[in-house]
Amino acid sequence: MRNTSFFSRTILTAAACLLSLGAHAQEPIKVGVLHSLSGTMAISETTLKDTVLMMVEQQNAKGGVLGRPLEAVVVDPASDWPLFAERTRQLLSQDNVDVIFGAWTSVSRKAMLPVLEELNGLLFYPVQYEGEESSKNIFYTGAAPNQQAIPAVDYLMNDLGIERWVLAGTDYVYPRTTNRILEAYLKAQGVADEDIMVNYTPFSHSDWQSIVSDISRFGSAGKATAVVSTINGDANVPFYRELGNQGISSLDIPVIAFSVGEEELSGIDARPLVGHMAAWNYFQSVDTDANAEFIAQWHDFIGNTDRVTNDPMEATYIGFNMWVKAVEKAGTTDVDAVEQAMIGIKTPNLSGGVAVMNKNHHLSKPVLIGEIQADGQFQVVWETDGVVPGDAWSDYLEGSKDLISDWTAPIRCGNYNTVTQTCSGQATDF
Amino acid sequence: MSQLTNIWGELRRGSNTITLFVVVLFLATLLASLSNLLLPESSALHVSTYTITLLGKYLCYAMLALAVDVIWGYCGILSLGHGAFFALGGYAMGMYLMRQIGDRGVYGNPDLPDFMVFLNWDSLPWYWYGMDQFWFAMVMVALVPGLLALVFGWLAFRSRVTGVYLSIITQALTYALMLAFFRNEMGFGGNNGLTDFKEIAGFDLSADNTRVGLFVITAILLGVVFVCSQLIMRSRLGRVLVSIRDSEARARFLGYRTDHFKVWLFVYSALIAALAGALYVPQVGIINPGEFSPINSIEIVVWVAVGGRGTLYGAVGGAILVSYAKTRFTSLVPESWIFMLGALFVFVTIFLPKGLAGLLKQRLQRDNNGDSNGHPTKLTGEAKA
Amino acid sequence: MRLNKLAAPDVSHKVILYIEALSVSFDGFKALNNLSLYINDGELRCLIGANGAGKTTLMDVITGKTRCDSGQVYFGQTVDLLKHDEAAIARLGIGRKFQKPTVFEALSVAENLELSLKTDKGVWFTLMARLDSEQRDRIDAVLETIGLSALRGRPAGVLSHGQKQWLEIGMLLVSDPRLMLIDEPVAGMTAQETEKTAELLTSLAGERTVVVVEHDMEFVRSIARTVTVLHQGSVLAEGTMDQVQSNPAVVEVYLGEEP
Amino acid sequence: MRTLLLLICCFVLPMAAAQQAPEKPQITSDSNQAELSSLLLELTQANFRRMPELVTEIEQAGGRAVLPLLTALQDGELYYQPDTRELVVRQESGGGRVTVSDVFTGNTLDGFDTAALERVPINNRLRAVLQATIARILLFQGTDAEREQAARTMLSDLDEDNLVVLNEAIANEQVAAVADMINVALAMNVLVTDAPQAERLAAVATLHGNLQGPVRNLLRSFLDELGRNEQDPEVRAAMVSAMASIERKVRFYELMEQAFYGLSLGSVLLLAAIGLAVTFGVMGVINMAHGEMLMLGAYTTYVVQILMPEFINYSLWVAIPAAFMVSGLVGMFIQRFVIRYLNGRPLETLLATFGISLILQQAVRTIFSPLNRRVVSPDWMSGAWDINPVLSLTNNRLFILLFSIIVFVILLWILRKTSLGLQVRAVSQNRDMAKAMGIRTDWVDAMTFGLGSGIAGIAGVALSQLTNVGPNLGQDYIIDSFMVVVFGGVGNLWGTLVGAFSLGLANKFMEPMTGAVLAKIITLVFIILFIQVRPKGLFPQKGRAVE
Repeated sequence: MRNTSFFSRTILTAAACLLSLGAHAQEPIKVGVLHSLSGTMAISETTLKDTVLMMVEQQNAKGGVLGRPLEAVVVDPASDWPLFAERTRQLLSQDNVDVIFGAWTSVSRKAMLPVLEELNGLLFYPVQYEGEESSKNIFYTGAAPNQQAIPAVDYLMNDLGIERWVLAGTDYVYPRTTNRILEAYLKAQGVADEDIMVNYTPFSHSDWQSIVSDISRFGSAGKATAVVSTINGDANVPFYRELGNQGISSLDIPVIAFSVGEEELSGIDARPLVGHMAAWNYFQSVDTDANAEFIAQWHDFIGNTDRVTNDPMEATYIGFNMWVKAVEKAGTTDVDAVEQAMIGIKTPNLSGGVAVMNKNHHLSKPVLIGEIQADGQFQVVWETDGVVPGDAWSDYLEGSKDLISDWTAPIRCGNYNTVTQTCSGQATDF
Repeated sequence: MSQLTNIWGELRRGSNTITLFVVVLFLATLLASLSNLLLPESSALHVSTYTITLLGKYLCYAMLALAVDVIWGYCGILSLGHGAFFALGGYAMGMYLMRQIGDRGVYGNPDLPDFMVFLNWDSLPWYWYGMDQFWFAMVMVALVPGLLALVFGWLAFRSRVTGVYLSIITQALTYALMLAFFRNEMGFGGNNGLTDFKEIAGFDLSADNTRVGLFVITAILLGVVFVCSQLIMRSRLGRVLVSIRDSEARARFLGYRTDHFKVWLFVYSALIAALAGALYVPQVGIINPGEFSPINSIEIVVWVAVGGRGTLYGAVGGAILVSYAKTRFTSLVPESWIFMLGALFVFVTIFLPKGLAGLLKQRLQRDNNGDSNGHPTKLTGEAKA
Repeated sequence: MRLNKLAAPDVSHKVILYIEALSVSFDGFKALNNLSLYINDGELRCLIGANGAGKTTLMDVITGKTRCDSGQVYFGQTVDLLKHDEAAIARLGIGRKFQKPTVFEALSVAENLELSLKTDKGVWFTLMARLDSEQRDRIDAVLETIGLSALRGRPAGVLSHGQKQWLEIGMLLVSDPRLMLIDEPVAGMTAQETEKTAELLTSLAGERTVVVVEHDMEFVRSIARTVTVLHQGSVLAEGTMDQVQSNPAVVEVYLGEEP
Repeated sequence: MRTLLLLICCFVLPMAAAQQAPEKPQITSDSNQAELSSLLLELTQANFRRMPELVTEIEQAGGRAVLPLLTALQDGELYYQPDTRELVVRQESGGGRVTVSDVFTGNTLDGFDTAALERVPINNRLRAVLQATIARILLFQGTDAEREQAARTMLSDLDEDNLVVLNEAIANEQVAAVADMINVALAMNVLVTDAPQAERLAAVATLHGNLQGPVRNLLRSFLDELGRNEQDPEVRAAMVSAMASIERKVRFYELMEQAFYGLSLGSVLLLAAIGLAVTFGVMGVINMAHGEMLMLGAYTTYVVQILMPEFINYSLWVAIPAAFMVSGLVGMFIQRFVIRYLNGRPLETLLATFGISLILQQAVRTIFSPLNRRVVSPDWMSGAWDINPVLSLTNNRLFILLFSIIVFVILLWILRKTSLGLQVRAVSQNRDMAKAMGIRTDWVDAMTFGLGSGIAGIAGVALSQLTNVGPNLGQDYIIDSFMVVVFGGVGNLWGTLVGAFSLGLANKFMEPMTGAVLAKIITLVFIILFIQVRPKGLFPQKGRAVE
C-alpha cells in the first residue's frame, strides 16, 4: 500500500507544481472536487467539475487565498454511491484536502455524510435537494424545497389560476419529499384530494404514453390544471416529446419543472416545449453584468461558446466565493473555524442580488420562474421580491415541522426540536 | 469420526494451495491491522484506516468472486445475477444497522428509520420486525438469499435451463429486483438505500478499532469460505460438479441427479455472496439498489475471468487485482478506465481463457516438467452451452 | 433419491427389457415406428441397421433421454422406464456407452471411474464420500482390464480416441450394471483392440445383459448370438447372424448396400 | 455519401422553398390607423401585466386585420427594431436562414440588422388571451379546419363576446362540420341559461354522445349534486342518457387507446430486439453490445441532422441507410476481430461483447460528450392523428409501428428469399455441412452479424425519435431485447414478433392497475417463470439439430 500512496502522491505533487508555477512557493490549499466523471451522472456532474476548476484558476490568478495558491484534487466517484464515501475518505485522509466541492444526487451526499462527520471535512453541495438534512460539515448552496417548489406553486395558483395539480416525479427521495411537502401545502391552501394526482416513474422511464394520456384526461375536467414535474434527467426528453405529440401545450396543461435546466434542454429540441416552465434560483438568460461576465469566463474556460450555464453552476460559484471569503475571514482553512466564519457571509449572486449563508447552512436565494424558449433558454416571467432563506426542515411535514437547524451557539444543532428543546440523535461533535 | 479424518486427510493432501493461501491472507491481515493500530500515523509504515477499509472492501469482492467461481468455474453455470444475492445479504445487514441507529436519527424516532419518517410511514413494515436483533438479522442474511437461490435454482435447473438462457434469466432476476428496490413503496429506502449507520453490535462504526475488527473478520471468513470451497471441490462432489460442467448429460447417465447438485451448489454460492454482502455494508457504509444493477454482476464475472475460473485463488486474486486497478485508474485517468475495462474483457476472453491463474499454472508446469515427454495439457473444460 | 437401493429387476420371465409398440417422431419424421423388442436376461444382442434406422433413438428412449410418443418400455416385469429420468434409470442398473466417446476430460482416468462406481449418488453422500478398499480394488481391476493402469492419473482429455473408448467401457464396467447399452464400441479401434473388445463383451454376457449397436459387420459376426435388424424405426428381422444375412428383406435394404 | 447528399439537396430544395411561401394577409380599410399605431408602439414597451389588455385593445382597434400580427406574436416571431420601435416578423428557417417581413403585408423587408432586432416577449397568460382572440377572428377568416378548431376552442370559454361571435358565425356558416361545432357550443349555452324545457331537451339531444371534453364536463356538472344539479326530472333523464352514451364511447376508445399504446411499446421492443433475433437466434451469438448498435444508429441520426440542417424533414430517410451502414460495419468489425475467435463459446462471447459495449459507450462519450444530443423530429412525425376528442394516435408512434413491421417483413424476406438468407439458414442449421458444400461460412457469419447489427442501427434511428440520444441509450434496451428474443423463442423471427407485441400489450394493460414499474417487474418475473416451463420460448425451433 505504501507504494501506491507514494505513486498517487507523486502525480499530485507534479500536478501541484504545474499549477503553482510562478505563483507562490507556499504550500497550496487543497480543494477536493468530487463529481462523477464517468457513469450515468457524468452527464450533469462533469460541468460542475469544470466550474470548480475554473473558479480555482481564477482565484489563483487573483493570488490565491491567504497568500497560498489553490490546488484542485479531482477524483472520480464514477456515479457509484459507495464510491462517493470511499473517495471522500480518500480526499480527507489521504490527500488531506481542506474543502470538497461535490456530489449531485441526494444519495451520493447521504453516502458522504457519515465520512464527512467522522473525519470532520467540509462539503459544498451545489444542487437543489429535498431538504430534511443539516450537517455541521455540509453547506447547501442549492435550493431547499421552500426556495423552489413552494414559490412555483404559489405562482401557478395565483398568477395562472391553477386548480388541479399533477405531481409527477421520478421515484426517488427528492421528488417524494418535495411532493409530500407540496401535497401538504396544497391541502393547506384548500385544494381537494381529488384535485391532486401523484405519479412516480422509475429512472430513465421512456414510455410515457399512458401517463401523459392519464394527465391529459385528468386535465380535461374543466379546471385549470398544471403538472409539477420533479422528473429527473433522462426521463424528461421522452416525457416532453410525448406531451408535444399528444398535443398538450403549455396553454392546455403547463408543466413546471424543478430538474430541467439549460443543460438538460441543450439535449432536447425545445420547440415543442415553448411555454412550459421551470423554477430555479438562476437562469442563464438573467440580464446582469455579473452574469454576463460569468458566462464569458465560462465560454473562455471551456473553449466553446455553445455551452450553457445553469443553476447548480451558480450555486457552485456562490459556494466557492463564500468559502474563499470565509477562509480569509477566519485566517485559516481549519474546518471548525471556517464553518463558523461561513455563517453570515454574503457574496453577490449572478441574478443581481446578494446571497447570504444562514445559520442552518442554507442560502438565501431569489426564486425565478422561467418559460422555456425555442432556443432552449428561459425567459423569466416571475421572480420573488427579495431573497428567500432556505429552510432545512419543512414546515409542512409531520416529522420535521418542529425541527430547526442552527449552527451558532448556543444551539449548535442541525435538528433542534423547538418543542422538546433538544437536539435529537445526531452527534454534534461538541 | 471417519469423516473427520477424511477432511483432515483432504486438508493434508491439498495442503499446498490451501496452506499458502491461508498463510498469505493471515499474514497480510495481521500486518495491515497491527500497523494501523500500533504504529503512529506519522510512521512511514502506518496503514491508514482508509486503506484498511479499502482492503476490507476488496476482500468482500474476493469472497463474491469466489461465489461466482464456484458455480461458473467448477460447474459451468454462468450467473449474471449474483449481485442480487450480494445485495440481499447487504440489505439484511443494512436493515440491522439501520435499526441500531434507534432514536439517534435526525427525527429522533426510536422505531422508524429516518427515511420512513419523512416519507410518512406511520409504523414499521412487518418485514423490518426482528431486524434489530443481531442474531435474527444474521439468520436473514443467509435465509433470504438462500431461499431465493433455492427457489430460482430449483425452477431453473429442474427444467434444464442452461447456458446462455440461464445467464439471461439470472440477469433478468437481478434487474427485476433492482427495479423493485428502487420503488420507495418497498420500504427499503428507494434509491437512497440505507446509510448513515452508527454502530454494529455495540461497536462504534467510525472507530478505527471497529474498522480493523471488521476487516479481520472479513479476512477470517474469506479464509474459511476458501478452505470450505477448496475441500468441496476436492471431494467427490467437486468431481461430480466438474463432470456436470463438461458433460451434464453424461453425468446424468451415470446416475447423478445433476439438478440436485446444481441447486445445492447454487444455494451454497448464493450464501457466500450474501455473506460477502453482509460484510461489505458496514465497511462501505451504504447499501442501495445500485448493487442489483446487472452491470455490477457482470463485473464480478470479469474478476473471475481475469483471475482464472476453475481456480479459487484465481478468482480471489482477480477480484482484488481488478478492484485495485479500478481504484487506481478511476483516480488517475477517469475517462480511460472504461476503455481499459472493456479491453480487459475482450483480451482475457480471447487470449487468456484460463485467466492469470491459468497462465501461472502453465508456467509452473513448464518449469516442473519441462523435459518430460508427457502429453501437452490441452485447455479443457470450456463451459458448454 | 435412493433408487439404487431398489431390488434388482424382476426377471422371472427371463426377459429383462420389454419394448412394445414404441413410436417417436421428430417434426413429423418417424424415428421409431411401432417398434417392439424383447431382450432376455444375460443375453448379448446386436442391433444393426442403416443410418436413421432408429438405433440411437431407441437407446435414447430406454435411457430416458428422449420421450416417446407412444409405447411401453419395461425393465424386468415391474419397472416402467418411461416414468423415470436418466439418473433414475442409470441407478436402476442400466449403463450406456455413447457413440461418440464422452468421458470427463478435465478429470483423471481414475476419477472418471470413481464417479461411475455403483454407490449412493446423492449430493450429501458425494460430499463426504471416500473410496473404501473394495472400491479401490475394483477400480484397479477395471483399469487393468481396459489397459489404462499406467495412465490412471492422467486427465482423460489427453487420451487417444481408442483409449477414450476403453475408458468409457471401463466406466460402464465399474458401475456394475444389469443392462449395458453399447453404441459402436469399436469405432476408431485397431484390429487388436477390436478383438479384445469382442472378447470382453462376450465374457460379460451371461451375468449381465449386453445390447450392442455396431456397424462393423465382422465385429458383429464375432460376438453376436442374436442380431436384430432395424429399418425405418421398426424391427425388420431378428435371428442369428446367418439367418439375418439370408433374409431377403435385409439383404435388400441393408446388407446389400454395405457389403 | 457526399453525392447522395447533393442529390437529395437538388431534389428537396424546391419543395422546401414552396413550403416557405408567405400567406397573404388582408388589409381592411375600417381600421382605426392612428389608435392602432399607438397601441402597436405600446406593444414594444408593455410589461406582462399590461399585455393581455393591450391585445384586446388592438383587436378592438384593428379588427380582424390584426390577425397576422397576433399570429406572429403567438408564434414568438414578432420583433421590433430597438430605435424606431417598428414591428416586423422575423422568421427563422432551418439552417439559420432569417427572413424579416412586414407585419401586415408579409412582404420581405431588407436592410434590417437581424441580430439587433428585439423580440416582443410573451408568456403563457398572453398566449391564452391570444388563442381566444385569434379564435374569434379565425371563426370568420380561417379555413374549414381552422374554423372548426376555433369553435372548439370556444367550447370551454362561452362568455358573452364569444356567444356574439358564434351567433354571427352560424348565420353564414356553410360547412356542416363547423356548423355542428358551433351548434354544440350554442346548445351548451342553452343549458346554462334559463331556457324553456323544450329548448333544453333539444340542447341535450344535440349533445348526445358528443365526445368533446367541455360537453362532458358540463353534463357531469348538471348531474352532480354539488354542481349545477339539474332539477327538471325530464331534462335530467335525458342528460343521464346522453352522459351514458358518452361514457360508453369513451370507455371503448380508451380501450382502443390502450391497445395502441401496447402495440406501440411492442413495436419499440420489436425494433430493439429484431437485430438480436438475427445474431442470437440465427447465429447463436450473444451480443451484449447489441444495445450499442442501437445507440450508434441514434447517433448517426444526430450526425446526419448536423450535416443537413436545412432538410431536417428528410434527414431520417438519409439516416436510415446511413445507420444501417454504420452499425452494420461496426458489427462486422466486431465479428471479424473478436467473435470469430470465440466460435462455439457463447458465454465467452457474452463477456467479450460486453467489453466491447463498454468501449463503444465510452467512445461515444469521448467523441460526443456525455450530454444527450439533440435530435429533431421532422414535422411529419410530430403531432397526432386526432380520430376524435378522446382518441388520438401520435404520429411518431404510428410511424414507428408501421416502420417496425416493414423492417420485420424486409428481414423475413432477406432470410427467406435471398441467397444470403439461404446460406445463413444453412450455416445456422449445420455449419460443417454448409462448409462442406462450399459455403464460405466465415463470410456468412460476418454478413449475418452485419445484418443483425445494421438492423439494430435502423432501430436506433427510430428510437432517436422517442427518447434520449445519449451514451446510455443501449443499456436501457438490452435487457428488454434479450427478454423478447428468449420469450419468443430463439431462432424464430415470428416468435420475436409475437413476443414483442404481447409483452408490449401486457405491459400497457397492466400499467393502469399497477403502475409502470410494477408492470415491468411482473413482466420480468413472468418471463423468468415462463422460461422454466418452456425453456425454448414461445415458438421453439424443432428437431434434433437444436440439441
